[in-house]
Amino acid sequence: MKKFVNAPINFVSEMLEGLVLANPDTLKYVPEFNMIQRVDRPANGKVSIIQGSGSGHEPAHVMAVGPGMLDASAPGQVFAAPPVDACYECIKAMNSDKGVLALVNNYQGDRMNWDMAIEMAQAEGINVKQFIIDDDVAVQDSTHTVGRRGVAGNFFVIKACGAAAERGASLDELLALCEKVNGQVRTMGVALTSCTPPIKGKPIFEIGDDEMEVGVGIHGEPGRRRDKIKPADAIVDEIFDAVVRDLPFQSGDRVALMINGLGGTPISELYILYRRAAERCKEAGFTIVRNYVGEYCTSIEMAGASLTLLRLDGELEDLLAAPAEIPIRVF
Amino acid sequence: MKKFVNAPINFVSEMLEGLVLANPDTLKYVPEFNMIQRVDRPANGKVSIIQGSGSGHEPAHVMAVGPGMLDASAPGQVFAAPPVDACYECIKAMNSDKGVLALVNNYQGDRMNWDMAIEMAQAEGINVKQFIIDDDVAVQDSTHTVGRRGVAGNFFVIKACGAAAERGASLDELLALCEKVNGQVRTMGVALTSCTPPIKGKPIFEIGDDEMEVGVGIHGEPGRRRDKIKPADAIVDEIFDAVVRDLPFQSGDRVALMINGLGGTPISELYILYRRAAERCKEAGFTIVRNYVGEYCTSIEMAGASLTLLRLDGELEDLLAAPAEIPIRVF
Amino acid sequence: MSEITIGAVERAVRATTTTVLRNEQYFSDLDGVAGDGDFGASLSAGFRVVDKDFAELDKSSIGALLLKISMIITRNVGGCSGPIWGTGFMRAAMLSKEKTSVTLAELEEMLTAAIDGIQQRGGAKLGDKTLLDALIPVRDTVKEHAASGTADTAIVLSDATAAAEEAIEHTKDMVARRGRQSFTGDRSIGSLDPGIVAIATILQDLCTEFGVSRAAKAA
Amino acid sequence: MSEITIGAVERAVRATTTTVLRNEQYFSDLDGVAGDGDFGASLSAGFRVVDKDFAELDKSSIGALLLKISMIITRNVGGCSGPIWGTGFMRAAMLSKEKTSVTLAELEEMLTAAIDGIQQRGGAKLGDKTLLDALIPVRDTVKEHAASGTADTAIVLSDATAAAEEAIEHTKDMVARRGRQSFTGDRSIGSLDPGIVAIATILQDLCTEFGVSRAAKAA
Ligand SMILES: Nc1ncnc2c1ncn2[C@@H]1O[C@H](COP(=O)(O)OP(=O)(O)O)[C@@H](O)[C@H]1O
Ligand SMILES: Nc1ncnc2c1ncn2[C@@H]1O[C@H](COP(=O)(O)OP(=O)(O)O)[C@@H](O)[C@H]1O
Ligand SMILES: [Mg+2]
Ligand SMILES: [Mg+2]
Ligand SMILES: [Mg+2]
Ligand SMILES: [Mg+2]
Repeated sequence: MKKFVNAPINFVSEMLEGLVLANPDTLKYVPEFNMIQRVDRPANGKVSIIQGSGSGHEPAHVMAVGPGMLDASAPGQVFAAPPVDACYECIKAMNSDKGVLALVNNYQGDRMNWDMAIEMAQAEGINVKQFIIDDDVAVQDSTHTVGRRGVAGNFFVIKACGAAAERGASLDELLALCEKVNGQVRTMGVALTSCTPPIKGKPIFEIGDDEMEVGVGIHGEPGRRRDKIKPADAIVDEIFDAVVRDLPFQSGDRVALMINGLGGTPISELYILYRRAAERCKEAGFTIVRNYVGEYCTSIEMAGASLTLLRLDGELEDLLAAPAEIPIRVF
Repeated sequence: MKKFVNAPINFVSEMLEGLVLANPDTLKYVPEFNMIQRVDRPANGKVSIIQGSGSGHEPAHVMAVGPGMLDASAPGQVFAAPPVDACYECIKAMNSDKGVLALVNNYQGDRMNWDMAIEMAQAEGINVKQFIIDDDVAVQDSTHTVGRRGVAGNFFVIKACGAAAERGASLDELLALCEKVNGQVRTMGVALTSCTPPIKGKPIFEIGDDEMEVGVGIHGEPGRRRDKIKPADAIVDEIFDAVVRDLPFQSGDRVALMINGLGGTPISELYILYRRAAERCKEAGFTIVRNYVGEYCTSIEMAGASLTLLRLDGELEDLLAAPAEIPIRVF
Repeated sequence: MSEITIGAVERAVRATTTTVLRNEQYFSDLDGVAGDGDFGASLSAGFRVVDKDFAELDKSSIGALLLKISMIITRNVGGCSGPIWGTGFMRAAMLSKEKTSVTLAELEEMLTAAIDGIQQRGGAKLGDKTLLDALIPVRDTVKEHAASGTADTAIVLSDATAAAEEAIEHTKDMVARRGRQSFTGDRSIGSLDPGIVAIATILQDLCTEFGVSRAAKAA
Repeated sequence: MSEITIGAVERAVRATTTTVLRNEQYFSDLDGVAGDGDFGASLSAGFRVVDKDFAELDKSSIGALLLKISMIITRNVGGCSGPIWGTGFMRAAMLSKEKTSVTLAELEEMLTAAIDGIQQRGGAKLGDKTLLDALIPVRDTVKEHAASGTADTAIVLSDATAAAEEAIEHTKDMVARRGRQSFTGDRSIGSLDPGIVAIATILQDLCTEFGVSRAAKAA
């Protein structure tokens, strides 16, 4: 296992310790519940926005705690939803007079744990609601699964809600906003390599030297099909088409375009993908109002990338442009 | 080769096309010389700061073009210094009344190309000077090489000069500042995997499943030794000690601490490394004034990391805190 | 004796704890075939605490003990297993609150309550290739023996174990429809469901713990 | 004939271009052993332009042609090879500015100027395991023949080629001290220097181009 790790069981807690050591003035770590929170939250007069999913997707979701983004996050072990109690304690800790919004990614484990935690918190009179994010178009036949997965589109839901919450939106207004963003955002990813959760110690799946997995999930779930690796432009073309067709996006749309690295792909390659995606947007008659190239939602060290399109309107453009901060310092 | 790439020969130019497509308002691409420049530079009254090294180290150096950072960059092919003419044209394009400063990393190829380009430009009366960055402590016996390599410490030279140049420092003042930063910054890296330049199509070196290369160079140059992979804390201890001893750093020092990912290592692991490095700083009596955890100077998709310490004083703390922007958007 | 005493429940909990911890790697490996390889680690995160805290747990009634187990699991186990196992123990606890022993019929009700809770929680049905495909036949076996008035709980345990074992083979070629496995779709065909294997393994070890001969079945 | 004409230089440049382009992968592979595997690609980036633009290049004198080659290389070749080869061609060009033919003695001066330029540029000495370890013996061979008044340039070319070939084996077990290879320190021992191999390969192909028999040497 080619990882910087001490005891694999401590992977998540040590990462979180590192995160707060790097952000001592702004973040607090509550080890009992693996919770990271802003030191200045909860604040009355503002809905608290929280999220807790499996770890291994960093910077999602625990490194998205900051002004204009999440107020707290309760990450689980790598690829495992956080336990009910962690979710519940996170809700309780972030309780504010305007309520708490839990942004939940659509996975069986996340949903069950958050369902239980929210029931428990509501039974105590806490005003908490949840919203389920499911932007992955790769899952076509969802009659036999819990439906589409929540992947990189998650970022836009957090960003829009984070900005609106700072401006004083109510819990119900935020739920409507979630509905709108999630309804207009679509993602599909491609993996070139597998990934290795530290405790498992072995790759999640096997893949040939010349193969790619088209439509991969962020936990290494199989996608639509296995294929030979194609040139970058051909890969973009396929996932771009799948994403566009799904909504469908239409000529004249104003969009945000994200090329998200899955962890092991260098940023140079992401710009090669962006180049083609931007060309395709132009041909399709979309105006790229904002673009995002980098890592937003990863699968540990998987080599791969996903493409996300979000249809914009005045409200969303305004919210995406609002200032926000995350605990990863560039400067 | 597990890469998103079209024709490997176009890897760099397509990356640069993607970069300007993502930054149409702020960056300009000059394909004849593979140059990326700020649209609003050169500006009289400000020394222009430029850098051109091999590609494959992104975001260094071409994605460091922006306010408070570089004014232009002339990247070469992956791991190959840019041709003389590219360096020369970059100098010429960025000529300003206060002069041009070329920040050169200490590699034979970079030095020779920049030497020739600077001679050519000076012969035409352009006021251009160069500074050689060499912060890699892994290279111990440099009598038979061109000396130490320039690696992630490069970021601090750019950041400090970028800030000082915006404030109107003269070319000579900037050279003195370079001297100071380079004199007080030390780096050492560790590789867990090799890396594959797109044109080569094969890994630069072979490494066993359970091995690491301690002191690796950013082009996959061998380091001090090959060893079995150790726990994260033990790895930090070794490179921390090597870095500290080299200057040497001393109890009471105020420092900037950087954990730099080499391209294939997820940010979760970088925070695990940061955790231990911060502990070690505390034990050693260093005050961490600023910290940096992420990718600053990579080796394409190499799994690995480097640790950089910079000794600070009032002037440097002030310069590092100055605002700056790079073309990689988070929000 | 067709009553199950609090003492027997204590022994069963301890044996289950041992089974889970001893099979941590095996269960994770099974999950790694079509899932994400964390089932053993997740379950063990809970039962490791059960093991450590066992002496201090409230053993005043069967329900009190099971409630504690449920709480430890909800606190420490993430993924699908936390809510599934936590809900199961919780529902069984509700029906045995003040009891220091339960009849076979009461045991069947506890199992049914657990199954219903798990179904409400995760929406899985019989045939979705989850641990319900082991739990439901086990419950049905207990129900039959309760109805026919079987006096020897050893026979019940032995038959229940056989029912769980059959579920392993029976579901092997099904498509998983819940949890991480469900995303692998047809690729889950041919793999064993780790939850089902865990139920069967626990029951097998309970047979050993209680000295229940399984020779007849094995023949 | 102990004069080298502009026509011969043109043929030599074309043959060199062919050699470089044909061996692109091989030269890169050699560089991959102890260096960074881009030598073939780098050199080809220059000679591909020489190839494309050859018809239009100024061939009014040997110096004019070599200057153009130098400029194409400095424009298109990065890494160490751009300055090294660019400087070499440039210095040789300076000594043959207006000439349409050069004597052996003049050729030796051109080679010496190129070698000096390369040494100034990159600081390498004989024995540092760079292409200088081929170029210097080649120049020495030319010098000897110029001094002894050898009339047949075929013999000179044949001997020069042999000198370059010897350099390959001679330097094999040395430690590289310049360029990327130098960072591998002792690990460069046993590997061939790609720059030396390139010089030898070019000379071998020039022998073929000019119909120079090398049978005597090979025996
Ligand atoms: N909805 C569900 N209902 C019942 N059991 C389930 C459900 N989803 C998953 N399981 C069981 O849980 C097991 C996987 O547990 P675990 O690996 O902890 O969860 P995850 O899928 O979150 O990684 C499966 O083998 C299956 O038996
Ligand atoms: N300082 C130097 N002087 C002369 N030749 C050199 C020098 N450094 C490198 N070389 C030659 O250049 C070759 C490598 O070229 P190339 O791969 O293009 O450069 P880089 O080392 O920048 O990747 C070496 O094999 C060697 O023969
Ligand atoms: Mg899981
Ligand atoms: Mg090179
Ligand atoms: Mg699992
Ligand atoms: Mg090379």
